[in-house]
Amino acid sequence: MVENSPAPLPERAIYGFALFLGSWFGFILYLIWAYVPETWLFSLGLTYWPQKYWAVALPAYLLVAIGIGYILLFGINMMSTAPLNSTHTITDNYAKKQQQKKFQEEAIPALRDIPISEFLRILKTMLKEICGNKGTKKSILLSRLWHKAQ
Amino acid sequence: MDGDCGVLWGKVSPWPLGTGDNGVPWGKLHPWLLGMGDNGVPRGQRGLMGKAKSPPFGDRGQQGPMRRTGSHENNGVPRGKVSPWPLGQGTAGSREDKGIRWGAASTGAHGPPGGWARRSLSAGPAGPRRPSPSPAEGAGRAAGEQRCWVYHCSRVAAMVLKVFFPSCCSSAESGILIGRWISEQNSAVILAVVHFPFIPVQVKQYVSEVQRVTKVNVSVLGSWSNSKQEKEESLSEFLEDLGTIFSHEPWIQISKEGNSKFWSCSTLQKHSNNPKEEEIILVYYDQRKVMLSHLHPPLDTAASTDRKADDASKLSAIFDTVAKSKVLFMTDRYDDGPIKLTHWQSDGVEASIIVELLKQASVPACMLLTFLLSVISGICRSRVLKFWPLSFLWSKLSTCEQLGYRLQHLQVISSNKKAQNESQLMRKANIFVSLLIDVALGILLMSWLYRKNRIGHLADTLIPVADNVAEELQDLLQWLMGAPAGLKMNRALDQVLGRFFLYHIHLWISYIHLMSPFIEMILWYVGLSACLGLTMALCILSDIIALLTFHIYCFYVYGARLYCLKIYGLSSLWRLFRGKKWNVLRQRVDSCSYDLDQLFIGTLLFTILLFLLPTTALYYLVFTLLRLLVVIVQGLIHLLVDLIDSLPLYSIILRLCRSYRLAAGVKFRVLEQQDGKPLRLLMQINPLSYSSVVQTYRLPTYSCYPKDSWTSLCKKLFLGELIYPWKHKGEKQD
Amino acid sequence: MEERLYRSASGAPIALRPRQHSASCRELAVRCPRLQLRSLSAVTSAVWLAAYGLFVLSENSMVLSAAIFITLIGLIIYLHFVKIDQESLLVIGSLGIQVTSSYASGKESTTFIEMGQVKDVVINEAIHMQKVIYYLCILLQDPGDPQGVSDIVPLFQSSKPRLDCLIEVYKSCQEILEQRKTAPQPSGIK
Amino acid sequence: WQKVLYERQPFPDNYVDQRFLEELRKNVHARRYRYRAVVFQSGAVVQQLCSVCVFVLTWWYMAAGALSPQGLFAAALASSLLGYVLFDAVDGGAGRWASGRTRWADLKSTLVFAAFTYGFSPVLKTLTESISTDTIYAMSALMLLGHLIFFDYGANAAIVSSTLSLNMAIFASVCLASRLPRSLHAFVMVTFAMQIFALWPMLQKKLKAQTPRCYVGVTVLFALAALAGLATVSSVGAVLFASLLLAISCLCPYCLIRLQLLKDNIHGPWDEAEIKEDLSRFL
Repeated sequence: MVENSPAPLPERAIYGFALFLGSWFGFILYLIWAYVPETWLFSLGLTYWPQKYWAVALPAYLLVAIGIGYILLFGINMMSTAPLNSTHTITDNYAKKQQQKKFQEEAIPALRDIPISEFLRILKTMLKEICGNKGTKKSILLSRLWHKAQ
Repeated sequence: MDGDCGVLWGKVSPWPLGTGDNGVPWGKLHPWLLGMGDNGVPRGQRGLMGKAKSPPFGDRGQQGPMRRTGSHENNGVPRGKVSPWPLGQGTAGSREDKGIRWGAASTGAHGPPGGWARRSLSAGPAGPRRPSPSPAEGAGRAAGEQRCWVYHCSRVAAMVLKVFFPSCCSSAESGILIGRWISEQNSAVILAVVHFPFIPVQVKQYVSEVQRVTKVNVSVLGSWSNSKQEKEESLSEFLEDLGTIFSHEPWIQISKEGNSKFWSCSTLQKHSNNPKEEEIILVYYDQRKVMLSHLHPPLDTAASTDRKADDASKLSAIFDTVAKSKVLFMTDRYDDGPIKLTHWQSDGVEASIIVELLKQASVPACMLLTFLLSVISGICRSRVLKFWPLSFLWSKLSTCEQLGYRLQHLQVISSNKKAQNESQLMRKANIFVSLLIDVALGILLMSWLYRKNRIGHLADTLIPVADNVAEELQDLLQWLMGAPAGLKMNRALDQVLGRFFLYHIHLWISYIHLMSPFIEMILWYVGLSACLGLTMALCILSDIIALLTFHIYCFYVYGARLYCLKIYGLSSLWRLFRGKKWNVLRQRVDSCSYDLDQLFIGTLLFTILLFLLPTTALYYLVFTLLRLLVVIVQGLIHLLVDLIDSLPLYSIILRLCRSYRLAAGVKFRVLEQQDGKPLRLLMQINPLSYSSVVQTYRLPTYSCYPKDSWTSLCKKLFLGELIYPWKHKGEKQD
Repeated sequence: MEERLYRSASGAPIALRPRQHSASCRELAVRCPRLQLRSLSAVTSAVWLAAYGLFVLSENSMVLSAAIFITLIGLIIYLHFVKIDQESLLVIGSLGIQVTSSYASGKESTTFIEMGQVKDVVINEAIHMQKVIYYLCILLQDPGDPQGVSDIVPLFQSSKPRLDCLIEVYKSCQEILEQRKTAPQPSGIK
Repeated sequence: WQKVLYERQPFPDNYVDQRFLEELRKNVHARRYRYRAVVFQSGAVVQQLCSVCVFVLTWWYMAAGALSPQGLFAAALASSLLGYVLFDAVDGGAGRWASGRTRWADLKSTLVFAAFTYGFSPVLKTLTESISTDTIYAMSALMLLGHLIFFDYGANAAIVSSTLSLNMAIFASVCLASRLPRSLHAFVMVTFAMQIFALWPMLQKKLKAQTPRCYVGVTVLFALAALAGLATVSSVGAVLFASLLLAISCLCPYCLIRLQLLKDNIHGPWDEAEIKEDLSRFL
């Protein structure tokens, strides 16, 4: 579909241009509404304006809403993280699927999860090994880990 | 039958057995074998021998060929991982041999030859007398893939020997230890101490007697020496000799010197080629508490029968052993038996005579009650009451529900059937206590009500209250028909709705006035129901409230229906407004191109509905609030009723006074220790928390309030779906 | 044995005290900092000052008595249900693992997990309060599935030691847990 | 050096060499615009603005009582008949043949439309009487703005939805019609709204496709008419509106073409994140 691809299409560019103009127009309108005295506007015959009170109140509300949004976001994050005693902190449904793959001799082994206890055991021996030379890079550590896990 | 005779031990691993003696199938069959040893005749059914193919301990046991040479060596005892047994002992050895041989032969005859031969073959190379270097590994390989490594690392006990020692026996005189050897956990549960002097044959007889009664593999496990003074050399030698009489592997020797807290403990392995020192842990336990306690969560009896052997946890095995050998502890202290024992003593039996009498007396009472109840329930189930309007009425009146519920309870209590397990017993007791308290509270209420003509006062206040409610409603409607709270309502619709509701209230008031002369009489009779229990009175109160606020319910239903219609119309027209439509097949919103006239009419209707929505919503809101008030009052009453109905008071009192009876598990305390002496632990019972007591023993109620979550309730309120204090028919099936 | 000092995830000083009871029995206790008299008196005086302010405004002496009452009740609840002084882990090879947490009031809550249920003791990392923390946990064996984990019991929940302390505890736990894996079968069957 | 991570190489993981930017492309989708073409295309916007202006003016006159509903109805009927004939005449009936729509269907929808509007017009009259006039004005203004935003000006973008645009215009017309003195006024107002917001753009589109020159003429005439009408009500409004139209048709195309020079899109051998889920269901 056209809508989902992020490519900069010409139609999109035109609407972007319109948005650009519109936002400028809106901003100027806001400035006029907020700063030009009402009597001047009324003398021109432009009477249909909202109260000036809202010119200040709306941005203030918006700022407070952003602040509350942060708090809400934090709350939602905390609600959606698994508690410490949940098994989802060590495995999930996809991991289980991978476990079901059969191991074949003499073939490139299928990608699979290393159970956490096995991983820690390997890590423990590895750490002893690495302690000596600090220059070892993380990628090498990981690749070794990979080979050991096979 | 004097050749090779392979005996089925289990199925795990081929095993080099003993020095060439008697082949005996072990497992649950031990009691018979002992019996055979005594009489020379097998007591058990022969047929069962064949079934030893899958003994209850099958997973732990081993199997292997057995070479019988016919010699009667005292120490030539077959041992296994399962349950080493004092078989073929010195004195009785030659006589018993015959019987055991018969047993083995019959096993051979009845057992399925196929599986047998295969197992013998696989066991062959191991050969007799040769110790297997790593039995665990061998077992794993032989058992094949399905027995993976986790099994071994989690289940097979390490080199640590655990001795569970009753703390009441710590001051007992020297003797031998009787208990159960749980080989798969490498632990010994000591049940009692048999004092010197004794005659070995009598002890064996006693042990076999206990086995027969308790169905627990009680055996002599080791020796116990409690020397007040310096250590006597002769005694220790004697103790070692005992080990040869009651051959048990390993032979546990515990000795206490003086008043020292630190006991020395050692094991004797006569046939071990591996004289490695074992680590021993002494665990003290309170025999009485462990016997009486009930470990949670209780195993499901149906599920546990087949899995019990391999799945029962260690602790439950220990608890089970102690609880089953209750009979052992019931023997009177002053009973003059041939054997002197030390263990926990039950207190006297005098008080239980009264209990027995009560039990006897309760039987006819229960029978009578059962008969009456069956008659009542028969009437209730009769077909006359099942016709549509009546059954509908019954299901909506909480009084009827409560009545049925209590009837069920009474039936449970009065049934003559013995409770099958602990939890059923607990349930009965809980029901009984809750019923008792209910009735007591009800009678208290009644005695308060029928004094000083309180019923009359109540009736006198009830009618004005109902009148008052109706008047308040009228005022509310008048206010709504104006411009309530400065809201902009559609005047025409507002007037129509207001008049409609006013007419209803008018009807209601006349109905109340028609009823008023009879109210007091009705209340008087209804009050009598309190003697059936407080819950009954509360249910009737709830029903009366429901009847007296029927007009509010009606308004609510009208308002909700109208509002619901509007919301549904608006939601579908809003989709049309955006050029979308609901795809029923794929359960989602699809875009759709409408015709011009469709669009026009849809938008026109959308506009009209949108502008009429505030009026309807206001009426709906006001009446929903009123309805919610009534529902909350009713809900509180039902909550109280449910609380009385479902609270497991007996269990809670038990937890309060005898906290060890309901055990969530155990906890260990490490006792002071000395180098070179075994580790000493004190096992205490960890009582179940109150919340889990309530959760486990909560009595199920008919719970007539809906189990909606708050969000779904809010959603229902917003969409204008009807909320009821009772369950819908459709929901009941879920 | 001597105590070793570490820091918790929030930076508070904690002390780890390992005790070897026997070859297969080891206790590891983590002690949290005790309740500071300073902070206690600060909170109390803050509440009482606020109550006094309200009293001056409303001239109702109920406010003062309510404040005292609330402080006392709050303190009792805090000491009895919230503030954990020490968390200890008792690993007994071949028997099980016992987790004890003792509250400031002296109340102890204990859970014992049998060795048969224990699959492993591991260091896990998880998101907790908007940050990633390491914590030690016991994996419980799923009875149906030998590879599976049925539940996780987090350890040292209130003190939340940092990784260096956790590694220390992890190593000593593994020493005992490995005994049960490498050990041959009981000699009774040899 | 190879651009792979699975082999061991003597470079850090984040290393890249000189060839990295070889495949970079710039402004692949950029289009060269010509001023005249852009001005021609902006005619659609001008037309729609003028339609809204004419509609509001008509309502104004009706509310003031300067325009009788019968007169407006007659004029609207005549113009729509003319338009109907023109609609078929412009392409010689090819479009009708392609769509397969019969005249009977046209008549039927006209009848349905007229009957419903006539039947509901008394309801419309009382519908909003308790709601303040300012609220109604604000609502109509918002709806008309929405109509302008979502209108299909011929560009294929996600925001375009002609259904929504039309519905918003109808909603605005119903709101405004309910402020008129009598139900006949309301009926005529809604009818007129249908003509100017639903039928007139269809005719325009056909004109634009078939006879571009004629379309330009019609646009200019329509804009002038709208301006003239506005001038009779408010001269300041007319000046502002005229400047708006000029800005849209002359200044904005120039601006657009100038801004094309600043375009700086880069495309390369990387995958851009793509939202697979259909976001339109949230709209």
